[in-house]
Amino acid sequence: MNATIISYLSQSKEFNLIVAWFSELFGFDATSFVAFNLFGVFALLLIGFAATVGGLGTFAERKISADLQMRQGPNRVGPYGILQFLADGVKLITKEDIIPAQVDKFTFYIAPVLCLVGVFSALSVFPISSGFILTDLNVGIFYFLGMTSLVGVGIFLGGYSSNSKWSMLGGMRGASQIISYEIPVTITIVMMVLLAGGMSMGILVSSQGSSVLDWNLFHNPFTFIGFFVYFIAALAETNRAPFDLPEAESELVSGYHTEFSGMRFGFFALAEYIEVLIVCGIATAMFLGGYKVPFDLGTGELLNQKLGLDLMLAKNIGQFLEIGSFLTKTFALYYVVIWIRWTLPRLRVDQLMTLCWKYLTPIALFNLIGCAVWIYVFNGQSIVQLFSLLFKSSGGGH
Amino acid sequence: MISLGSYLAISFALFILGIAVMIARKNIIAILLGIELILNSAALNFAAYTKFVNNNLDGHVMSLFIIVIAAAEAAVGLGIVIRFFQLRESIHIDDAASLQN
Amino acid sequence: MFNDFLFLASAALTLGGAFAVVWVKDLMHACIYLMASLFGVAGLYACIGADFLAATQIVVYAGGVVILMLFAVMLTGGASNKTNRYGLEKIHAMGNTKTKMVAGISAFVIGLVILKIMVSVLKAQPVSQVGANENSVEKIGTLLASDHILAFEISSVLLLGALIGAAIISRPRKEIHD
Amino acid sequence: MDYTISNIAPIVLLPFLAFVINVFIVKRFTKVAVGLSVAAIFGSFLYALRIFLDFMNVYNTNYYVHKAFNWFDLSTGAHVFKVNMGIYIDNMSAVMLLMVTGAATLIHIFSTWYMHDDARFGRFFVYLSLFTSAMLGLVLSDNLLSVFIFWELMGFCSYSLIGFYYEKEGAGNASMKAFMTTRVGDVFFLLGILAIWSVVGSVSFTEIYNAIGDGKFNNLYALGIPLATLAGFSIFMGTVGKSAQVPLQVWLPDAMWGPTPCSALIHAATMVAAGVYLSLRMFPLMEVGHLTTFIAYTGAITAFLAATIALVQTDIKAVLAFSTISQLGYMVIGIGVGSYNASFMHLITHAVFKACLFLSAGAVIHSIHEQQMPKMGGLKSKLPYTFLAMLLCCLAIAGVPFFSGFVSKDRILGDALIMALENPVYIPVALLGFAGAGLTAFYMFRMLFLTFFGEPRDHHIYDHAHDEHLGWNSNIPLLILGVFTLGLFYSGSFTGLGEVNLFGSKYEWFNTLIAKPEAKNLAQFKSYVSTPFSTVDMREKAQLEKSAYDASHGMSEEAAHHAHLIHKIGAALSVIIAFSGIFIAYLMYVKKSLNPAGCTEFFKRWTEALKNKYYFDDFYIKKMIQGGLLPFNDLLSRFDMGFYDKYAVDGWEKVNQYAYKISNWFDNNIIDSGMVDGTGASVRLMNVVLRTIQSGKVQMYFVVLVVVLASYVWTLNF
Repeated sequence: MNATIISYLSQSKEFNLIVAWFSELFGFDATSFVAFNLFGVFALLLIGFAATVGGLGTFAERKISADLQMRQGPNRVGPYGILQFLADGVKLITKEDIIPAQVDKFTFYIAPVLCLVGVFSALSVFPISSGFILTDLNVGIFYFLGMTSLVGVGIFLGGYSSNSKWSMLGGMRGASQIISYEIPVTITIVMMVLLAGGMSMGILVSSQGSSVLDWNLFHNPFTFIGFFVYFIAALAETNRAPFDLPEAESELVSGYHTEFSGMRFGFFALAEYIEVLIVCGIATAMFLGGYKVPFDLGTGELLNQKLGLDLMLAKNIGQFLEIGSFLTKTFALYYVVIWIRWTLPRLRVDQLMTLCWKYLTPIALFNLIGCAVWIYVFNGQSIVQLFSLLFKSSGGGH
Repeated sequence: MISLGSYLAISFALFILGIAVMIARKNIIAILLGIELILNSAALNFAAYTKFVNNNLDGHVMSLFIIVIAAAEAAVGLGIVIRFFQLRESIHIDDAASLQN
Repeated sequence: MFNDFLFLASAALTLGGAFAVVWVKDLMHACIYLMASLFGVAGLYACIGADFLAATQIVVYAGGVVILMLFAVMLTGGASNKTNRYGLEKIHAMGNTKTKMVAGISAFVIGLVILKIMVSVLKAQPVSQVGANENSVEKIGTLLASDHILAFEISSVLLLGALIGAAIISRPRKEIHD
Repeated sequence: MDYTISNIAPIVLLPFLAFVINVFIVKRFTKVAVGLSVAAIFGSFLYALRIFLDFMNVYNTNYYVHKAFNWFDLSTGAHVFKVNMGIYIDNMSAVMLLMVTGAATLIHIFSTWYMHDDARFGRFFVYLSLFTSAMLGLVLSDNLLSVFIFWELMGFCSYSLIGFYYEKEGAGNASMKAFMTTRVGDVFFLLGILAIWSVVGSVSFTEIYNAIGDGKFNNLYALGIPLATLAGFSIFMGTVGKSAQVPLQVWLPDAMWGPTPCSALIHAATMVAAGVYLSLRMFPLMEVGHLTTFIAYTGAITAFLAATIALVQTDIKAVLAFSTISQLGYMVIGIGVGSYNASFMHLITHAVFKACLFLSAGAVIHSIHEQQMPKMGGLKSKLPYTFLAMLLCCLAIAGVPFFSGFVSKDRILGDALIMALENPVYIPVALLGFAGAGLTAFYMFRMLFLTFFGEPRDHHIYDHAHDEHLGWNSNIPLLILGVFTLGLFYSGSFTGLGEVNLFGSKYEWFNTLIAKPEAKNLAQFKSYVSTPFSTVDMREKAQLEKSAYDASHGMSEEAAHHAHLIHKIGAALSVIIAFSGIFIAYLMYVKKSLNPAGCTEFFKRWTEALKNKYYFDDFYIKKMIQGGLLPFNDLLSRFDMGFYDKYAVDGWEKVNQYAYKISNWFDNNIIDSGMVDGTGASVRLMNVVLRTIQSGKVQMYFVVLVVVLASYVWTLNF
């Protein structure tokens, strides 16, 4: 029903070979069996990739902050200290897993897992390329919203369970902040869904062209504003600075994960970094043209015709090009996130709520209406197209 | 395995459990939990009938409205709970038995 | 096969969560189990191709209702005095044996009634052919905007009312002394 | 032109809308409110102009618009008692509409200058808008009942505008006096309406005309007098009250307490003219009721008395007030002697120049903050434009040729002369009329000279009077009105039918347009059918059928010639009289060769009488109120205390005491001990049952619900 990575792979003959082999091994049609396993394999692959990126995120954060503050940053472990995150991971895993006496055990166990489950399940609609997307649900963006809201529950429970005032405050702050900032995000996403005409990631991406001017970012003024609204609100949803009130280390000791140690803390941290990755990816997919590459190289027809490559090979090359373009934009945004964190001071709680309810939400609503009006008036043409039409018509029009 | 009967059975179980929660608990929030269960069972029934009996999507729309109503009910109900707690320092439902403050 | 796995998992999650909601003593845990049960319901939706419903279920419940419940629990937790204002012993907040028995009996009675209805309905109702799962988002959108437009508008008004009402009701006031 | 309700109704509705809006916004947004009023009245002026031009363009006596709907209907079998509400526009209404809206527009504009530093600037305009809409509604209305409604509305507006400066005691009293005095007339008016209704069964003009034409009023008697006479008299009493005829003229001089613009609009131009308008409308009734002589006498006496009183007034507005009364008297004379359209023409011309006079007086007062003429003088250099306007108007009112006053008044006097020659009964009317004309010329110019000529008599005031500059809302309206005091606008022909002919005779558009509905040719109104409001009646330009009243007033040629001869004589006479009056005034107050004091010495007693306005007020207060009403009050009060209180009240008290004893016993023994306690006991009994159910515990209810539902559903079989 939905386009998945399996539906992409099933075009290749290797897949059919494997299916045939398993079928004659089992004696029944093993298509769904193979599909199921392949799906699991790729899910694990994506999760591993995301985890690695998250880990590298910590490293990148430290390096970039060092740059911004004229420091060296980690530079001992491996070349340029790039293995630092592995060292951290090992440290976190091998540390003793302390469970304080007063905590509510059940909740204490479940909270970090909820966070991680939320972000990992959101990964399944992560449009890395036209082929390599675990499943292109036709409610993809909606599903993404629902899943990321799990993180809020996780943080909240983490704050509640660890039975300490700091954690409690952090958890409540986190939950309220996430609930509040979901509203501008959702409205902006609704605007983009309106523009693209569908909720699935594929439609959202394919509604924009490969060249920079065809991005939704430059579709009309409202989307241009909407991008920043989405970006700020999403930043707040991931509890990143300057919105990191839940773990405000100078007010609450370490916020909701004060009491967590070892890999449980690692889960929280990992979840945060991966969520930043996902948010940046979604922003890329919605506003910055996603995985589009020029000349539709992604489909591979061009390579197939001009260079006479095998179609599947051409497609694969196209996929890799798409992955490249997507990850480039995503990581650019990732850099911006880290840059913001190390540049801006933290907001106060009241300033946080003011920003959300008095500025972002009204602006987002205004955008939604404005974009709807734009689509109705110029029947969906972007401002660039309008200008080109204008020039054409002014240029004699032959 | 995926059949109308199984869905009806599940929603039946949900409904009964919801009723049990509503009657057994004395905590207003717990009673709200029960109400949520009951609403979900109803929505599930709608969806199931849409799928298995008549293939138009009205049942989905109905479930959608049920979800909307559930959300509204949760918001207002919890608001009332908090107000009540401000009044009485308690959310025990038997404290809500008197008509005047 | 994959669908069946999903269905089994969701059903187990739903019923287990619901049972746990009835069973556990701790309200917080009950909320978490309720969330599990609701996720299961979302899975059940997904099994019968109600993808939009599933997503909505997740967004509304996981994102909204459950967190609201947790908030309420947290804001109203703590001071739960054992005796009411007439000095009488109150029943325990999560119920005692008597209430559980009453609940069980009435649930049983309701169950019998519903079974009576359901059996006859199932007998009367020949189950028609089951179509394949297809995308429902566009159709639901069309239905909402065409056939059910009135209900749609009314529900929007209802949500607005709920928003304002909740804000008004739970606003803390000064003149509370008791 | 096609007439729909949507291009007639705005004439009334625009000012009324302005009123309704202003009532709410006047406190906060005074400027906006004022602008709204002015814009509204100007808009209705445009609509009225449209209608007027259409009527002039069609130029036909039988041209009319009548839209009506049935308001309520009390008919029983043969007896028709119904009331139609509607709009009725004929030539007279069209001209009247133009006059009212035009004058009102200019007066509104003037008031923005005159009242702008007043504390209740905005409220004044609220009243003005209401008043204007009421007046326009009166002009448009097609039946006596709605006329009466608007009439009373105007009465209220006049009341509240006279009492505009209610902090002054005199203003309050004056407003009450005006209201009460006009009440007398209004009661009669209502009686007249009822009389007509009882006969005709309807109150709309055309049906009344038809009824009179059919002779329904013949040999109907009430209290031994013909019903037509009774009805006509009552209606005319309404006129007497509204347009200040003897003996009800006492309120108009006191009405001068109001702000000058409202005096100009209400007590000179429109409202007081409404009385005359009513009489003109009901002219056939007067005729059938043989009231013309009475009317003529009333008018003549009023005209003369007011003119004489005006001789000795020193307050500039008082002079104008009395001249208003006397000019109204002339109109009434016109009705009486049957010069219908001359009277209406005088209504119009008088409205214009009297409004202008009042506005000029207002300009003078506003610039020197003084109303007493002896304190003025020599203001010609200070207020040149006001002087110009006032001069024009004085010439007009004095009846100098080429001015409107001459054209109209001369024709009234001429007709009076004709009647006098035919019938000696009318000789006093003519004499009084001519004498009044002379007096008018005299006192108007006396006022002019005292105000503007000679040496300033009070240098303090003179020096503080600031020089006047041409301002769009200060003296442009005066000059516009002053221009319209020229005669040719009224006596000339606008329609190409005939040439401008200044000595009011042949093809005058007034003369042709305004047809006298004499009792003997009311048949034309049979063709006047009313169309419902929703319809659009297309009215094409009809051929001018020569109305019976235009060239020779429905007489034979030689009679007409005779009439014209006498007209010319009357014209010459009035010119001579007017100029002599002006000349005497000149001698007295400019050359100072005649001493006014000498005259006052000569007519000592009379001057006293004049100074006290012929003791009318004293008579009313002393004789009627103190002599008549108060003793009656005493009688009533004595009856009340002596008989009613002693026997009825005290007797009733006795009865009550016995009743009280009985009911007390009943209360104690049966009600209290029996029913009340019994109820309590039964309620206590019920409690025991209900308490167990009504526990207020939700879950308890829920369980009950479950049980009931279960038992119910179980009994059903699916």
